[in-house]
Amino acid sequence: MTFALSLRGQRRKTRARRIPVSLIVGGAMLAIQLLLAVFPSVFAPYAPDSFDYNALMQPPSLAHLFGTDNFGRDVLSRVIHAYSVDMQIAFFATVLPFLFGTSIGAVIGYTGGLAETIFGRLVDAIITFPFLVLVIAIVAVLGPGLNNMYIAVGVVDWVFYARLAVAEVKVQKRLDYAEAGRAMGYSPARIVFRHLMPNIITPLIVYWMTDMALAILLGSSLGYLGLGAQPPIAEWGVQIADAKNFMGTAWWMSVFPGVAIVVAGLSFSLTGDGVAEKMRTRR
Amino acid sequence: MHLLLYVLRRIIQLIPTLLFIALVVFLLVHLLPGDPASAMLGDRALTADVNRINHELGLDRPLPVQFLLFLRNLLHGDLGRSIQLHQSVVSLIEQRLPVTILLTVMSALVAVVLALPLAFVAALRRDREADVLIRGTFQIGLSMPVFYIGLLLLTFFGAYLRWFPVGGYGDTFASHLYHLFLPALTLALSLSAVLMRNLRQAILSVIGAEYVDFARAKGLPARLVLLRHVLRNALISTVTLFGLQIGTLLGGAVVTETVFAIPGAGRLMIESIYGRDYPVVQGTTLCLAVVVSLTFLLTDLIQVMLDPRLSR
Amino acid sequence: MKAGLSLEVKNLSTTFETPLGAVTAVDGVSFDVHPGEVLGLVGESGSGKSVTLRSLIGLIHPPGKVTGQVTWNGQDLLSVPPGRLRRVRGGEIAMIFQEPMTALNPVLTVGLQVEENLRAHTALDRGQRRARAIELFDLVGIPDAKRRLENYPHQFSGGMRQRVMIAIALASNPKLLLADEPTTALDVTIQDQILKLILSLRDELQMGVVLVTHDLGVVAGTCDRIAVMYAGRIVESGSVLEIFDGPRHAYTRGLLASVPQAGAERGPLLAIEGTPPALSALPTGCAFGPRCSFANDACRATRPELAEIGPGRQVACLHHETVAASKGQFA
Amino acid sequence: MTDPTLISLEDVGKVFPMNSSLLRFMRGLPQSRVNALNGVTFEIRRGETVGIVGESGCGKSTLARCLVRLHDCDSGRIRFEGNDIAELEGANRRQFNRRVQMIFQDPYSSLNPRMRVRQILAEALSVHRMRPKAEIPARIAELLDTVRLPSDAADKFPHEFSGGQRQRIGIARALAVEPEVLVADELVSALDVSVQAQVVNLLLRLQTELGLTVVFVAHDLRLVRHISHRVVVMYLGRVVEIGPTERIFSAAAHPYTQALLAAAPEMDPRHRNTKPAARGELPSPLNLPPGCAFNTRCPLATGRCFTERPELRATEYGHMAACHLVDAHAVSA
Repeated sequence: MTFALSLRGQRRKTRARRIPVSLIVGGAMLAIQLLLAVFPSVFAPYAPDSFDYNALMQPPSLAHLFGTDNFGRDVLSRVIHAYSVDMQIAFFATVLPFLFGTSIGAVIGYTGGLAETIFGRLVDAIITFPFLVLVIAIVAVLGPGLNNMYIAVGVVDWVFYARLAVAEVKVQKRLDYAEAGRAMGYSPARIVFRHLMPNIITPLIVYWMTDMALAILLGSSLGYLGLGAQPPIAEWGVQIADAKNFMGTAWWMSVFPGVAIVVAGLSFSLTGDGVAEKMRTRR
Repeated sequence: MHLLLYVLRRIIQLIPTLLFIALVVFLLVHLLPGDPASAMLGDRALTADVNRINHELGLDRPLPVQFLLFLRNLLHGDLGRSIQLHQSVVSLIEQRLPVTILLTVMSALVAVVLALPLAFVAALRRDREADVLIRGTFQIGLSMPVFYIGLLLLTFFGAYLRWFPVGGYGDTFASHLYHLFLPALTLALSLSAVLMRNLRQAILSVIGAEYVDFARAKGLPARLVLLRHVLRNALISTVTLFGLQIGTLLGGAVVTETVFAIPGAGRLMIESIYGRDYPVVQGTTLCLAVVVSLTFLLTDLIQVMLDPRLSR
Repeated sequence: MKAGLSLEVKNLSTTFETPLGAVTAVDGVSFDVHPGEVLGLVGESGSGKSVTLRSLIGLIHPPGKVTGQVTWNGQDLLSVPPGRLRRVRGGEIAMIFQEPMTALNPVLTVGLQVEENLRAHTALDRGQRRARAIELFDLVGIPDAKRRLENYPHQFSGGMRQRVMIAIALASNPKLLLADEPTTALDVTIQDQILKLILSLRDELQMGVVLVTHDLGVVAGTCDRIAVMYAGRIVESGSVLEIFDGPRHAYTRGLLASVPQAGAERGPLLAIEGTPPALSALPTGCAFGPRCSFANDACRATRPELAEIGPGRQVACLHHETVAASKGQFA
Repeated sequence: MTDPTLISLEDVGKVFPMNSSLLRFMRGLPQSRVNALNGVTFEIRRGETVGIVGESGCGKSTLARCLVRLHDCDSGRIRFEGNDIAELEGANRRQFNRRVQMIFQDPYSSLNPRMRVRQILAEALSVHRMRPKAEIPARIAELLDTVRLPSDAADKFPHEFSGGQRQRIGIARALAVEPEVLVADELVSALDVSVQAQVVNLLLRLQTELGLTVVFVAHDLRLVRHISHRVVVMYLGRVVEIGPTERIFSAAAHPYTQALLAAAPEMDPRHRNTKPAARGELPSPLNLPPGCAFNTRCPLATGRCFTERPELRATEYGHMAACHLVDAHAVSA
């Protein structure tokens, strides 16, 4: 305790400029994948859906670096085109829950009282539904497809952001700087959004990163089950579902989409860890 | 004594939760665009059939009345009939749910067995090779979708090495366990990754706690300090997390059962979705949610037993 | 009455390896503690007083390295095998902490926490251990001992918790008590009770006590001798009377003068300008130099060593005579 | 001549409900609550320093927060220049918030870690429209100079300062809006002794230069004695004694005040007593004894102390104590 205090001085100097390795690596990986997602046709050697019946289930070769699938489609091109779909899932499924959940949670946490009690009950009830089961159920009712998946995820997911925001705000609002703002006569809106928000946003951003990784897992799982992206759209889960009968004979069909999922997930987690670490050294 | 009161309180708190679950499951079907019956029967359904089904399901009455009817049926153990399988939903679930529960329990056990010692190793060897290796491996496992892990294990241990069956459930209990081993392992990997990460962090923070220093200052043997003072306190947060993860585990079970062709409630649900068999979708969703809320009760109890501060 | 033991500390240093280089939290500290005596280790946050205390019985966590000699009962505690050290810890040398709420394990009954100490250090059986635990609770003034043993730490008030911690520490009749700011978290009337308790236990058990504190009032009220620490080093030591009457180090003098005295109400206090230096960025020469009104070029060039200036009286200041002479100005 | 009374507290009470539980409700038990403040009555005069002392749980911090309306009191009223502060609305309320400022205890949490000192001060200046935009930088420099911080401090974040410097920033923030009253809650208790003195000196200087009224809440009796004109002693939510500083410290009337003074360690190693000054501990605020709240620990308590609660009574002009054993003196006003 005493020692930690005395270290404060030296952390002061080196802190700001040091960027954690995980943030650099994760960020760079994300940037590359975003490029692939935005300009897939620039990087993909073939069209994702061009059949080549002369080259069915070819193992990786110079012509087809990742081999071809059972319709003779180039696996590399499909994996690259799938970036557009899966990165889109990662972002669109989570961005609204993140923004909405965070703001509403901050307000609820600051207001407290009845709003918080009601919200608490809602959270208790919602977390009893297995997330995937609920999403599957909603998609089942609305019909398969990406848009319905976003709706299904959004209906539930904001609650987790809001819950985190409530918890963080409840800690921060008791701190003296928030009290000082109140004693100064600042408006609640100013205190919540100008004073508290910058201090609670880090864990929420970190959670958002994790959530994007989870969204990719969810998206590919639904794709695999036939409830998400619909064939012939190139999507990793769909690709693996197509490949599941050829696991032993044509490993390349499933391995490359699988690796793509893992790499995407890892880069979000790494970036999240990096953000957390960066912010930790800042305090 | 305190514990008993606590259980009572938690059971009382369960009631609104169960009501909410029922409400959500009820509303689920009413989210359907147009009327449920035509959605169930598809575009080419005859008007007469639609009307018949609407009436059979009581869908021609006002929504609140329908909900009350739904609740009444629920209390009588009636979840409706499967459109596809022509069986009562309850009997279907009775057959299928135990499979899912066995799978979940097995995978929870496997996850704990994996996570506990590895978390200790990782925490005590913090930032050294063992820690980096353990965390790295689990991080990769965490980034893999459950169905993909399943397919990999299935291909390698099932199809290639032929150590385990590639699917099914078997007839005897021993054979159940044998059939469910790979699926349980599949499900356990991501859970154990989550648990390991949390427990490692908890151990690290507890090791720095002053009461651990005090325990060492008392001259207690290292083993006692680790087990009685470090592990017990560290487990408190991990048990909470474990409870929260049960939902994820059940969700994963739905996928795993599909991958391994296990006749569980999850697979029943997915098949019913393909067949637009909404009463079954409703029923399975409801049951899985109830299972989760009961598990919460259980983990809460373990927590209270671990942490006397919670039972007041 | 058994004969007491003395603790001899020679040239104790504790260094922490950080990503930004080694930081020396305790730098060449030497002192001894005799049976039945209360030695006060006085200093502000970051002065290294708590780290010193923890270093004595090997409670420094891994990135930290401790060197020097800590002689107790004819052996060097820094080099004895772990098993032997464990027997000393809690058995012969006990330690109590600042925050009883965080120093007691929240999920175990206090009875168990007393008992495990007895189990580690005595041959008593279950029943005897329980009897001894009740006896200890009585000794430290916890009413209704039998019932209270079944309670958890959160069921006690702050003062009672501190008594529980003392009872645990005393379980095996230690001959030396290390107390790390034992009353800082307590209210003044409770602090008073706890300090009086420690003093009476000292008399009863003929224990030596090392009391780490930042509160000069506590020092005046309880210590026999004191060692003042600044930036990891002892800058002045001697009997409490000598030091309160005539501080020889500019830091000690400043510390004493910055406490408000009766009779000078609403006048400016004699403050020490500036703040204590970060351990990673110590100034050259005397660490107190930049804040010292007596400092000159000599102080900035060489670091003054702790030197004997009288029987049992040491100071590490080039100008200690000037400091002593200037005392009258502020008294 | 204006009224010397700036703030008056009339029978102020504040209750914090504890976590209510369904089970308690079902068993017909009352919901538990803590009376943090109970019938607190005294006044604060323009330009004086009032010290408020007491041990943890005595309600002194709650009182400080009620004074700046961080809490609203549940009963009684606080008047500022004769107006009930609970009824202030809109512009009047903003004026009150400006004129009565609070400085906080914890130098590590009282400043927003994500704002530079310049932003912290500019916000106070602009929200209360203290200066036109163009004059704000000059005013910030002036404020930093007032609290003796270097001018380059403006562009740093709070974590780049030491504890003492942060408290100065906190003081500068309060001074930015040119208040008349400063409520300081344990202003220096988190600081090292040598730094405490710097901040205390600053506070004393500012009070004389700016003619501030100061409410100094602290548990350190020596500090309170050093800077207060009058002292209010609190115990379990009530005022037990109030009077001029010298009276309180030389002729305390209430047994609790006497115990508090005796328990505070003296700076003279020659004066030691071996007997604790007060026995026992604070009773639970959830379960206060009837009669005088101090009766569980009071060495002098008699039958009446266990049944009847003593009211504050004047012992001589300006000195009051709430104890049955203190003789009331005839006071001519």
